Amino acid sequence: MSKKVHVTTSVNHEPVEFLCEPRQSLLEVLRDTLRLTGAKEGCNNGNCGACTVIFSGVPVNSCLVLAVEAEGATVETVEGLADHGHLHPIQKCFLEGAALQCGVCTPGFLVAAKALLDHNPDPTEHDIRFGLANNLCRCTGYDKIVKAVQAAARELQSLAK
Amino acid sequence: MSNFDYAAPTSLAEATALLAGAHGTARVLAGGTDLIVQLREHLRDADLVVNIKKIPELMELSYSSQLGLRLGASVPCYRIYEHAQISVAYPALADAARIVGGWQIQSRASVGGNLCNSSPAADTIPALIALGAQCVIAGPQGLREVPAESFCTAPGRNVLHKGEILATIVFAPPVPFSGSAYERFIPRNEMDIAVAGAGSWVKLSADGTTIEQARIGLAAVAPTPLFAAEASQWLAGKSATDKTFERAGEFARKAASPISDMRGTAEFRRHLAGVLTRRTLAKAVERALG
Amino acid sequence: MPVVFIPTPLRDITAGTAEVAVEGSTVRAVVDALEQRYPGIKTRLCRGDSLAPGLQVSIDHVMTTRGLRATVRPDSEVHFLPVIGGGKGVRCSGTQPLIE
Amino acid sequence: MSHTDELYLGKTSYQVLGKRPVRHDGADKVTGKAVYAADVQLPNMAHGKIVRSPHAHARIKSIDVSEAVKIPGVFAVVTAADFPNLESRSEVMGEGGPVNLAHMAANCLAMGKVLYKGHPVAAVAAANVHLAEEAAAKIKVEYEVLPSVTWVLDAMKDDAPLLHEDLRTDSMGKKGDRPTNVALHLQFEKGNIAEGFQQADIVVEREFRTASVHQGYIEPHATVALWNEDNRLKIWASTQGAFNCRQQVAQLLQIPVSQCLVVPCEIGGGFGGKIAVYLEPVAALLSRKCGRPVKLVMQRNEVFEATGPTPGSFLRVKLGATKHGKLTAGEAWLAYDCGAFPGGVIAPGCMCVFSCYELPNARVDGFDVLDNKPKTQAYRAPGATQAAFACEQVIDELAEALGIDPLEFRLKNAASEGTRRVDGPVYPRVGLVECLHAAKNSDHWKSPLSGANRGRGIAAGFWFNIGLASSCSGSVHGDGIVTLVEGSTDIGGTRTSIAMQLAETLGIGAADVLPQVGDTDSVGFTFLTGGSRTTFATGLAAYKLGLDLQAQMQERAATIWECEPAAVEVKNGVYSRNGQSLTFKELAGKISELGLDPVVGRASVSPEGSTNAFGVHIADVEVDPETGKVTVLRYTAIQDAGKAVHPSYVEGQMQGGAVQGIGWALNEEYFFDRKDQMRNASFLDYRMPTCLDVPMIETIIVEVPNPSHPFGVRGVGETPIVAPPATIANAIHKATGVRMTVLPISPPALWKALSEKS
Repeated sequence: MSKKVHVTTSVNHEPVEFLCEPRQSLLEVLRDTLRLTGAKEGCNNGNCGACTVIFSGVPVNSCLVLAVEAEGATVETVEGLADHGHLHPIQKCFLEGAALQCGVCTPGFLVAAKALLDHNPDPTEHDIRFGLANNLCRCTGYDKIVKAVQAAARELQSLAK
Repeated sequence: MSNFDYAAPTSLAEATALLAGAHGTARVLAGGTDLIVQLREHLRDADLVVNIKKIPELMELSYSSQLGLRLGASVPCYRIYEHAQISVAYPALADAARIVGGWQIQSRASVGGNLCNSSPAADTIPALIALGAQCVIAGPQGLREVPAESFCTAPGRNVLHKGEILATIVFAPPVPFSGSAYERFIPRNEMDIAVAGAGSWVKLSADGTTIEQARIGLAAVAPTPLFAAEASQWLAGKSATDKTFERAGEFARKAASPISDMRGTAEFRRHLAGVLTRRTLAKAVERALG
Repeated sequence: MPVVFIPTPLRDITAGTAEVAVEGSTVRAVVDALEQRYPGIKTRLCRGDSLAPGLQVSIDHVMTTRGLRATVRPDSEVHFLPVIGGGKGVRCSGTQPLIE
Repeated sequence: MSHTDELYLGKTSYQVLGKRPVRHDGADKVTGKAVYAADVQLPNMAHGKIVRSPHAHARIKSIDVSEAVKIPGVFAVVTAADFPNLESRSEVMGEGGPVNLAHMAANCLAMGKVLYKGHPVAAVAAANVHLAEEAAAKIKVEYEVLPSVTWVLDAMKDDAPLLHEDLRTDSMGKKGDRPTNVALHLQFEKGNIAEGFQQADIVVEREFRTASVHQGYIEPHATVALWNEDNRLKIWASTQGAFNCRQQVAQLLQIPVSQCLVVPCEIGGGFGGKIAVYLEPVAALLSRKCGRPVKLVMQRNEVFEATGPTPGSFLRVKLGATKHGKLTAGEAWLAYDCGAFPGGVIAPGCMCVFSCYELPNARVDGFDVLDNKPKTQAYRAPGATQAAFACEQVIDELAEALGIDPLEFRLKNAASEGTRRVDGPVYPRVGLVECLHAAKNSDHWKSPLSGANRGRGIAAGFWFNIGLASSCSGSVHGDGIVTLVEGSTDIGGTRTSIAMQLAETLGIGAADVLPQVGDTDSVGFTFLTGGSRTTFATGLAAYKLGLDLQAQMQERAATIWECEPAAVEVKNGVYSRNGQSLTFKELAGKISELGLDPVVGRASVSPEGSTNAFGVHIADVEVDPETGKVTVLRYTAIQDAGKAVHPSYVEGQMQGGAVQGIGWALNEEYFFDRKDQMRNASFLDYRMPTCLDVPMIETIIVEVPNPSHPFGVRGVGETPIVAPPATIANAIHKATGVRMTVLPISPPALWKALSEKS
């Protein structure tokens, strides 16, 4: 067994160090080592998006990132979305719009939606559906998720003004 | 997943030395969106995984209308389609990069990785073939070049020898009156492997009526991504009309030797090769006409 | 008298008769009365002292969870139906085993 | 004419019901704090891995674990031999119908034979999941591979490979004379079909096939089990029913139910697929062996290959009608596979196939058929979707042949109060006619659809919905807040829909009730979340809890005002007696201030019967004739909810069910190769809809009060999946003239049909 590797990284804007085996995914270390269980394992091969985190500025499936690759990178998870007890507008809009049912895909959608709106503050419905197509939801039929992201976009824009 | 050693070299020389000197199986990690799944599912094994994203030239993305495009093997797909000039100069490449998995995949997956994974269904390879891209391979003996259509040798296999790394993919500068397009067919609208794919590049006469040159690449209709040579040659000198595109589609259909699997029947794939060739030719011409 | 609708597979016993009026103020009594008239039918409907597994009773168009204990009125209509999705016919409490 | 008490109060306005408060568990679920089973981590916890069969059908000759147990850090290995000996006994579990205990155990760990690819054979517990995987790979299993079968009609053939050599067909207690894979033959008859078809001016008969599909919940099965030294077994589970999970585990391990405590974690979707236990008993056995808590989490391919699915089916449906569009007779022949063990969902299939229509003469034959797939499980209105796919297309064809608008044709024949179903029972007040009228008046139905290769389809759907046992308790706190403990796993917002009914009863706000889902030690028996029962049945319990709390509040007020409780008037949460009055909050404050007996209430119910929910769906599609690809342009779901407690979550059920149904219609299927191995056991190749594949799903909630609930509530969750495949198929027919009778209507299939037509 190859020995563990020491990794220095940043998670939700705080410096973090951990030891991991090279074979461990970022998702595994986030959940089992750092106990950030917001990112969920839905498929473990990049097809459901439930483990989405923002990795050095871009959304990735954390199940398809080796934890050792986090060396020197920045990681943002759903746990970092709310700001000192205040829900992020996307989280607020998901709640008010009943955009979740079982809730297991929700963290991935929230993080992907944040990346989407950071990148494109005024998306069309198609932009949203295209941008969130790597995130599967089996409960909602997506309708209320898309509407919540539209509402969040409006709110974020009015806040920006 | 079986355990392995990990290295993240910062130079090509260091990387090729690591790969050449590795005991057991060494694997290159670019975006990891194929490799990590394959290791996890024991479809491939590794004693050493070499992350090549810390090597500057492999992350290079440089374009100029004189020199063309140099695409480092590890550059993630999203950087390609977000690059305004590249999307205009090599639209087929941008078309393909935009549909490799979803956004989370495109944040990691690279065109170089797509080539080296050497899947017959790879979305970017037909675009590379159509655009006449050259693959620059670095190894212990230095650099060598291979045209994109010759890179893959069988499903999951390619021309790379032990110790070699695909370093850069080079594209000639775009010529006037040229255009390109890539399209695939999938049952959903995202997150699928191509049932079939086609990439087309055309150069038109100055008056835009005649196809002077064309190149067509096909995906998922043969053991490797395919350069449809006959169709491409036949197109030279033909008028840029729907009839011509239809005919070229028939050549593409003939070139296809697909299999049946859970993603589609051989019959359906052969049919799609024709449809997609016709559609991408039409789009390429449209783009050539600006 | 309550009317029992004979399940189609049991009409071999009732010589094709589909509806039978029999005395009884509980499903148990109704089944016993049926058995009197059509010997052998009880073994098709019951296992030991309870409904056969996979069977449930509908009285006046309402599935009952009370099995043979369910009460039947003189004007009632009784159906024996297979247990279906939704867990109908589950005969259980939190503390006793499910099997009767 | 019905035994059900008429509970409906006939209220016309509500303070809380019909509003859209933020769900009580919302903050946890949007911040990543909600704890799902795979999130549970206990001190000294071991991680398990299941060894699974690579073959679809094989005899296990030997299992050698010696190499595995040698590995340092490997704590325990279990096989079927670790289960107590379970003689063949039957019981009914959740939505799956009757289940044989020995079969259930053999589904958790194979005994003697493996019956499908992915069938568990052994399990190992180790220091971490990677080590467990390495150890699992070292367990040597010797197989004698047997011929296998995965298509229901092939499995019914005389020369088909037999899964259970001793099995005989059961026809209501009468056993067949020879071994077979046909576990069950059901038959229902009403009127005289021969006469009925004679009265018909037109008869249409068609055959239909559907592939197995999976429930597709995003959270894989996961559990943590801790078998403590005091012999108490504690299980953290992802289950639709903590008590049903406890029953199954206790039965399989032959321990008293109360020796086992099940903690229902947040659950990442179920749809019927998280009722039967797979991992829990195995984790328990491992924990007992190694004296540590053991966590088992499935990978996605394990979920596909060894849980669910819903039956693959063959159906023949024949319907006759007069030239005036009145149905005269119907005949149906249904064969559903049940996978590796008997007890599928053929019964509801038979009972639903004609359930939307007034049909004077009908006969239905149904067969429950074993084949080499995982044991089928319930999936949202189990059995009804396949049945509707067949019946609703034949209805459409009749309407077209008679030149009658398909919606009008359905209206002419719609089931209503007094309609006798083919299985015998008669409907009470139901809402199909109202749903059809709502469809007729919808913007969607009234808007013209133009354009080539486009078509509009419509179909109806039905599901029974159930009641059964639910319990809850509540305490009134000094600040007027009421805490509610209820026993229903919350899969889609039911904490809130139940809390709202308590709030409505007490005349307080939804936010003044704090609901939580109790574990099996802290709340009374509550049947699982399934059968669209939770908001109806546990909501009914919450209503009765409200009456109990209110009576106690009244009594305390009487103490304060030194009068008889009867003299205290209660209206909209205000307690008053000649002139003096206290709000619920004020009274609660006084009770704690004065140190009166705390107000603690409880309720339990076990409503019988069905709440009968009907729905009607409309779809506009466009077909690419060159590729056979179908695009859903517009979609509307209409459903009778009785009373929509929280309209957003009612809409959510309708929208989610519709999109699951669209996936079932167009792309989802178990794809088996020649060796009966599933080739698409991943979210990549098992193609569930992404948000890019569907439009907004418009909803119209119809409210025809359910007589057996004080607020008129009906179950909602299951009906929405019934109509979509038929709706899409009918739309495709309108768009192309082609009748697609096989699910899924995938691009290659539709392209082939179109090219054969032209």
